[in-house]
Amino acid sequence: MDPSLMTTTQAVDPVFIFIFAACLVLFIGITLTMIWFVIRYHRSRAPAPTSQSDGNLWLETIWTVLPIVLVMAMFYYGWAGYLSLRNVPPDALPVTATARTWVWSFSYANGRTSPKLYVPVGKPVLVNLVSMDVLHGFYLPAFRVKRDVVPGMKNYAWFVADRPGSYDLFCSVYCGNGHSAMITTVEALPAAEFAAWLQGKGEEATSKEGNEDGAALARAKGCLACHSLDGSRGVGPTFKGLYQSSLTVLAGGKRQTIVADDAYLAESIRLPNARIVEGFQPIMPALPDLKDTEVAALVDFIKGIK
Amino acid sequence: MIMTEPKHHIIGYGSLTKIWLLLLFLTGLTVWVSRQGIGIGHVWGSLAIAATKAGLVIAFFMQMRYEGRLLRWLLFVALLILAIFIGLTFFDLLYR
Amino acid sequence: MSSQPHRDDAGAKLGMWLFLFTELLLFGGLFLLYSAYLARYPHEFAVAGARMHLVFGTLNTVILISSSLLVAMAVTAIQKGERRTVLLLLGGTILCAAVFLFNKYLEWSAEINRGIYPDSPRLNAGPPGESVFYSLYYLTVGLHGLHVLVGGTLLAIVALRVRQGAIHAGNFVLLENGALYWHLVDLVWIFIFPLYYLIL
Amino acid sequence: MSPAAESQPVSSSFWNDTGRTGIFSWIFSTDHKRIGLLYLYTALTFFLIAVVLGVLMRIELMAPGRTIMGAQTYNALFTVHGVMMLFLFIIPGFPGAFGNLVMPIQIGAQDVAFPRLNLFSWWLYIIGAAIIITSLFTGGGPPDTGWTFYVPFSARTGTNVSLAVFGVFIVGFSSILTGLNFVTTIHRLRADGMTWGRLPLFVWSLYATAWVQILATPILGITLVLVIAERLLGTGLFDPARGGDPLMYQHLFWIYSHPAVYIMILPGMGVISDIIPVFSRKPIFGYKMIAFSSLAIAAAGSLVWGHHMFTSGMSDMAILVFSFLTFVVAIPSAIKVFNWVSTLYRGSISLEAPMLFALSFLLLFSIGGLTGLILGAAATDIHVHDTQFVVGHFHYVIFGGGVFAFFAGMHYWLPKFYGRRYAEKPAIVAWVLLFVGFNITYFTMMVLGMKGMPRRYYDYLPEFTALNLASTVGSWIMVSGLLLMLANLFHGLLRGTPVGNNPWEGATLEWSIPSPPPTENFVVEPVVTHGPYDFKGAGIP
Ligand code: HEA
Ligand code: HEA
Ligand code: HEC
Ligand code: CUA
Ligand SMILES: [Cu+2]
Repeated sequence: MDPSLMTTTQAVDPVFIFIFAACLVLFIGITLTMIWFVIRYHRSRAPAPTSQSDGNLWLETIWTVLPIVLVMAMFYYGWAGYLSLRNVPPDALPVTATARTWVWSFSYANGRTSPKLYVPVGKPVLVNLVSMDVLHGFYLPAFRVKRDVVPGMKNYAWFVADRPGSYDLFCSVYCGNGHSAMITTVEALPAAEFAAWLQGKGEEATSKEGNEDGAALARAKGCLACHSLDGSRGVGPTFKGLYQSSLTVLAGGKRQTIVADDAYLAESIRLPNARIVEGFQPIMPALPDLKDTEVAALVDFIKGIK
Repeated sequence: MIMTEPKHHIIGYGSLTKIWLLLLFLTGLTVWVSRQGIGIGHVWGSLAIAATKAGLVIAFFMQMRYEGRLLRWLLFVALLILAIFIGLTFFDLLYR
Repeated sequence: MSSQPHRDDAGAKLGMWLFLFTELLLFGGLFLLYSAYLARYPHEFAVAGARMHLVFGTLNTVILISSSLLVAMAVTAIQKGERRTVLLLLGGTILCAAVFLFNKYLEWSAEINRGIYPDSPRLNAGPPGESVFYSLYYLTVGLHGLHVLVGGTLLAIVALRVRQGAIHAGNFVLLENGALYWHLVDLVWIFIFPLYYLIL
Repeated sequence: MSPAAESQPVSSSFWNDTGRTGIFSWIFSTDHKRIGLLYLYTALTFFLIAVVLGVLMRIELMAPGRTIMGAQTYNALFTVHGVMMLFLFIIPGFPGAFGNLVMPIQIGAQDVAFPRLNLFSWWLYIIGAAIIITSLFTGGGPPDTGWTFYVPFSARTGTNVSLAVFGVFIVGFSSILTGLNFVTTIHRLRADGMTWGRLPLFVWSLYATAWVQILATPILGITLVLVIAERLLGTGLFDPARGGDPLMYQHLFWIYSHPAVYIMILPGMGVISDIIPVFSRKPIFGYKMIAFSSLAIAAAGSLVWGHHMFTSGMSDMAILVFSFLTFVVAIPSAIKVFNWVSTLYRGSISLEAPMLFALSFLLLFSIGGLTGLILGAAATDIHVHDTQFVVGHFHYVIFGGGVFAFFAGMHYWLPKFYGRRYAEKPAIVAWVLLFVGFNITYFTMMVLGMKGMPRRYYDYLPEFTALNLASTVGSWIMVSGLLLMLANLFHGLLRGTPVGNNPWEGATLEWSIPSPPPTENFVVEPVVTHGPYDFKGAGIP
């Protein structure tokens, strides 16, 4: 990568070191002084106080002014470092990160989408953050980068991976039941490999021309975050044996027993809150971006899980 | 105990009525101003008038004019804090 | 006050003012929100504001201001020892409060008939700024209405104590504090009025 | 509980007050001392419950994956833990308990300015608490939003948020009334000769606290009302789909909640400022600066709320301003710390339990505060925001600061009100356990945060296992410490050796009256002739 470019890590770590060092010095200083006083002037050694002084203008001005200077330095470095997190290099590769409860999905200029964030080594990446429902947080510890993903707001973050590898990507803002499960990885590939991946059709769903692979879709769209395939109860009812099973649902407060046929499944996906399965919260996000073909694919997929 | 009872100042009916008339006039004024189609800019105008009215109510009806220095200071502090809350928030809103 | 050495009117008044400050900041939060959204949707606010019932607004403003005058006079009257005048004035104030609330009732039902209330289909269909404006309007005015109710009740109690002679020229801090509270209700409205009825 | 009152005819003690009998002589009493004790015990109860929740959380985090509970339970746990610790323990507890118990005596008054209002505040607190507790077992179950109730999640989740929030609203109202009561008291009821320059520093800190309670809490009130409206009326004020702005909620919430963190620490700082001089037999160093810095903290503290929103998408300009102001607010705290340390210089220090807690306050609060600087600097906060680092930070300041000061206060002042004292040795053992356990528990959290483990995580990646385990073990050490401390303290207060008027040889007014004090505190109205730390003037050898 071009050496003039400073990674976000290189920008932030010095600030950490500076502030930590300053604080450490202060803290050790204070602690040692305290301990020394306590030992030296312990009642066993100093039966009576040898001073009644209740203040000293000079001392107090000194330890008012020194901290001011010190914290102002901390403030300045903190701000400078922050700016380099905000100023995106011009040639950055744009990627859109879509967060929904509780899954990430990354889409590239050419329409390729992926549950993992693939990036080329050495090339800055500009991540535009989109939330489909509540607040989420885009957090890359390895790159010291974090930005909240706020519905209705255009937030962004940038970073550059200086060596290939796989890095953690967390959701940092509490977003409900699956918050701690809302994690994936950044996969940094050498430029050539990345280019190949970008063109290739991996197992990931590409929503370019409506994808018909229900299984992949269910993973990509986050259904599986709430719906298990093995019959265990998650936030939502399991998909196992759902099709044609009869179940009790609440439609506008009224209880009714219905059979989960294609129509119902489709409806449950399109308008999740139209009919709520008894014993569950009406929290399933509607996914306006789903194409009819995709809904059909999902329904088929669910039917398949016996 | 510290008991410096501030002697009570009785405001005559007459002066109270004058204030009242003044308030009514100002009310009319804001309505009139708002009809002049100066667009959104007149928000400041109406607020200025509202502030004046509030000032009158506080000073005379609430007798702040005859209270000790302490209360005035405290009132000032409270209003200042509110102003600061709103002001600092706009550092976010205006530069987003 | 039970275990208190001797009466401390100045203290009671200080306490009341401190309480008024908290009320001020309570509404302050709503005004903060208002200013924020006004800055974001000046146009929608203007349009929505123009559709408010100016008549009701102005009428209620006059009513509140006059009621403020009446309590203020009551405070004067009690100091002059004119008990009956005090009762009349307080009665007048409470009447104003009642009329004010009645107007609110009329106004709100009018709005609701126009299909304007939080989360109404009409607002959800309309531009975002508009629904924000009306939601704020209902919350602010609703909270204010609640204060009118409380203030009215408070003054009613005060009036009762005056009749019993518990409040008199020698000890009227309760009346004073009741009056202060009522003036606050007036103060808040003085700002609500232009912000919601005169924005255009 | 009937303590002995050595130095006084028993009848004069506030314990055997005439009038109502039984429980009613407490829950309907307007005596500031009884109300203080009511606050103390209710607050401690909530503390212990919340502590148990905390320990449960630690057990869950012992190992990755499901250990003893599901994600939903865990989310409810940290929410309820946070809500109880802040809104039901430390915020009402400190002014409510020690403020009520000692402040009126320290200024030479018979009671607070509005005794009945004082009782009413306690009742509001209880009612609010009851509502919060109810919310845990009714409706959609305990709230799972975190104590910050962030929208839009809090507006959508099916759990019982509305009721819980309403409870917090009530408690906030109680807090306002307490503050109002205290400001009036300090202005109006100071004894003759009790000039502002002679106020004990604890009173100064309460005065600053009270102002924060008065001016900041209403904003929380209205914010919570808005959340309820959002849920019940669908006002959509914070719903982006309908033109709302989620960040406005965050502004409103933190406008209260940052100042609130100073409600949690200022009284603690006051306790420390009273204890250190007494156990060093030396006037506090820089009285004026400490008193003033309390006000400075209260004032500057209302200007920094934005530092909780550095990653939220708030404008960079705002981040510049709030980061700057955040560093400004650190300075008065720094001044206090330096003054406390130099009070020790050339004194005659005795390390009894209150002093040990006070000194450990210095260390723990310093660590907590200094990590606050990491959080205050824009660049570094981005990395550690919403990680376990923040959790570490605020446990150091609240628990290591506020709560340790609370413990110090219990050892220092409760003997005054019971007429008996605890045993010294067990108290010191308990302190060691608490201190050691504390650092193991929370320092590891900071390291975890630096390594990138987010907060409010029910489950975590394997690489974080070792440190989490350590932290959990630490919490167990703390548990034993706390249990030992409480057992020893209260056994001592009920059965321990009687104490005279002035066991610690303090110079403030509360030590000039019998222990336990008579109902009216001062049989003859005192006339103050010396400063709060002028031991010579108080005639102490
Ligand atoms: C008792 C409560 C308390 C106190 C006193 C403080 C004190 C401080 N806090 Fe803390 N804070 C919290 C409770 C508290 N905090 C809580 C509960 C949260 C989390 C909320 C949530 O998200 O759930 C939080 C979160 C929090 C954040 C947001 C973190 C994030 O979410 O990203 C920040 C950021 O600036 C911050 C900063 C500070 C600072 C600068 C101080 C300063 O006041 C510290 C001043 C003290 C010192 C500086 C140390 C003593 C001085 C010396 C040792 C002398 C030498 C010092 C110098 C020379 C400067 N705090
Ligand atoms: C006053 C403030 C206070 C105090 C004292 C504590 C005390 C503790 N806290 Fe607290 N904590 C908060 C305030 C506080 N906390 C807040 C505000 C949050 C944020 C919530 C949120 O994210 O929304 C939080 C979050 C929080 C988390 C992070 C959750 C997450 O982000 O995933 C954790 C994790 O371990 C934790 C642990 C603990 C533990 C183990 C204790 C324990 O105190 C540890 C010490 C234990 C003892 C000292 C004694 C134990 C005693 C007993 C068991 C007594 C027996 C019981 C009876 C007799 C009834 N707390
Ligand atoms: C936030 C968690 C969540 C996500 C993500 C989610 N669901 Fe759901 N889903 C639920 C819940 C809760 C219910 C039960 C309540 C209801 O019916 O709305 C449900 C119900 C359903 C039902 C009806 C099931 C039944 O037993 O009647 C179907 C079908 C369904 N979801 C499909 C999907 C598909 C397809 C996706 C992905 C595109 C998806 N869900 C994503 C939470 C979720
Ligand atoms: Cu998504 Cu937390
Ligand atoms: Cu803060």
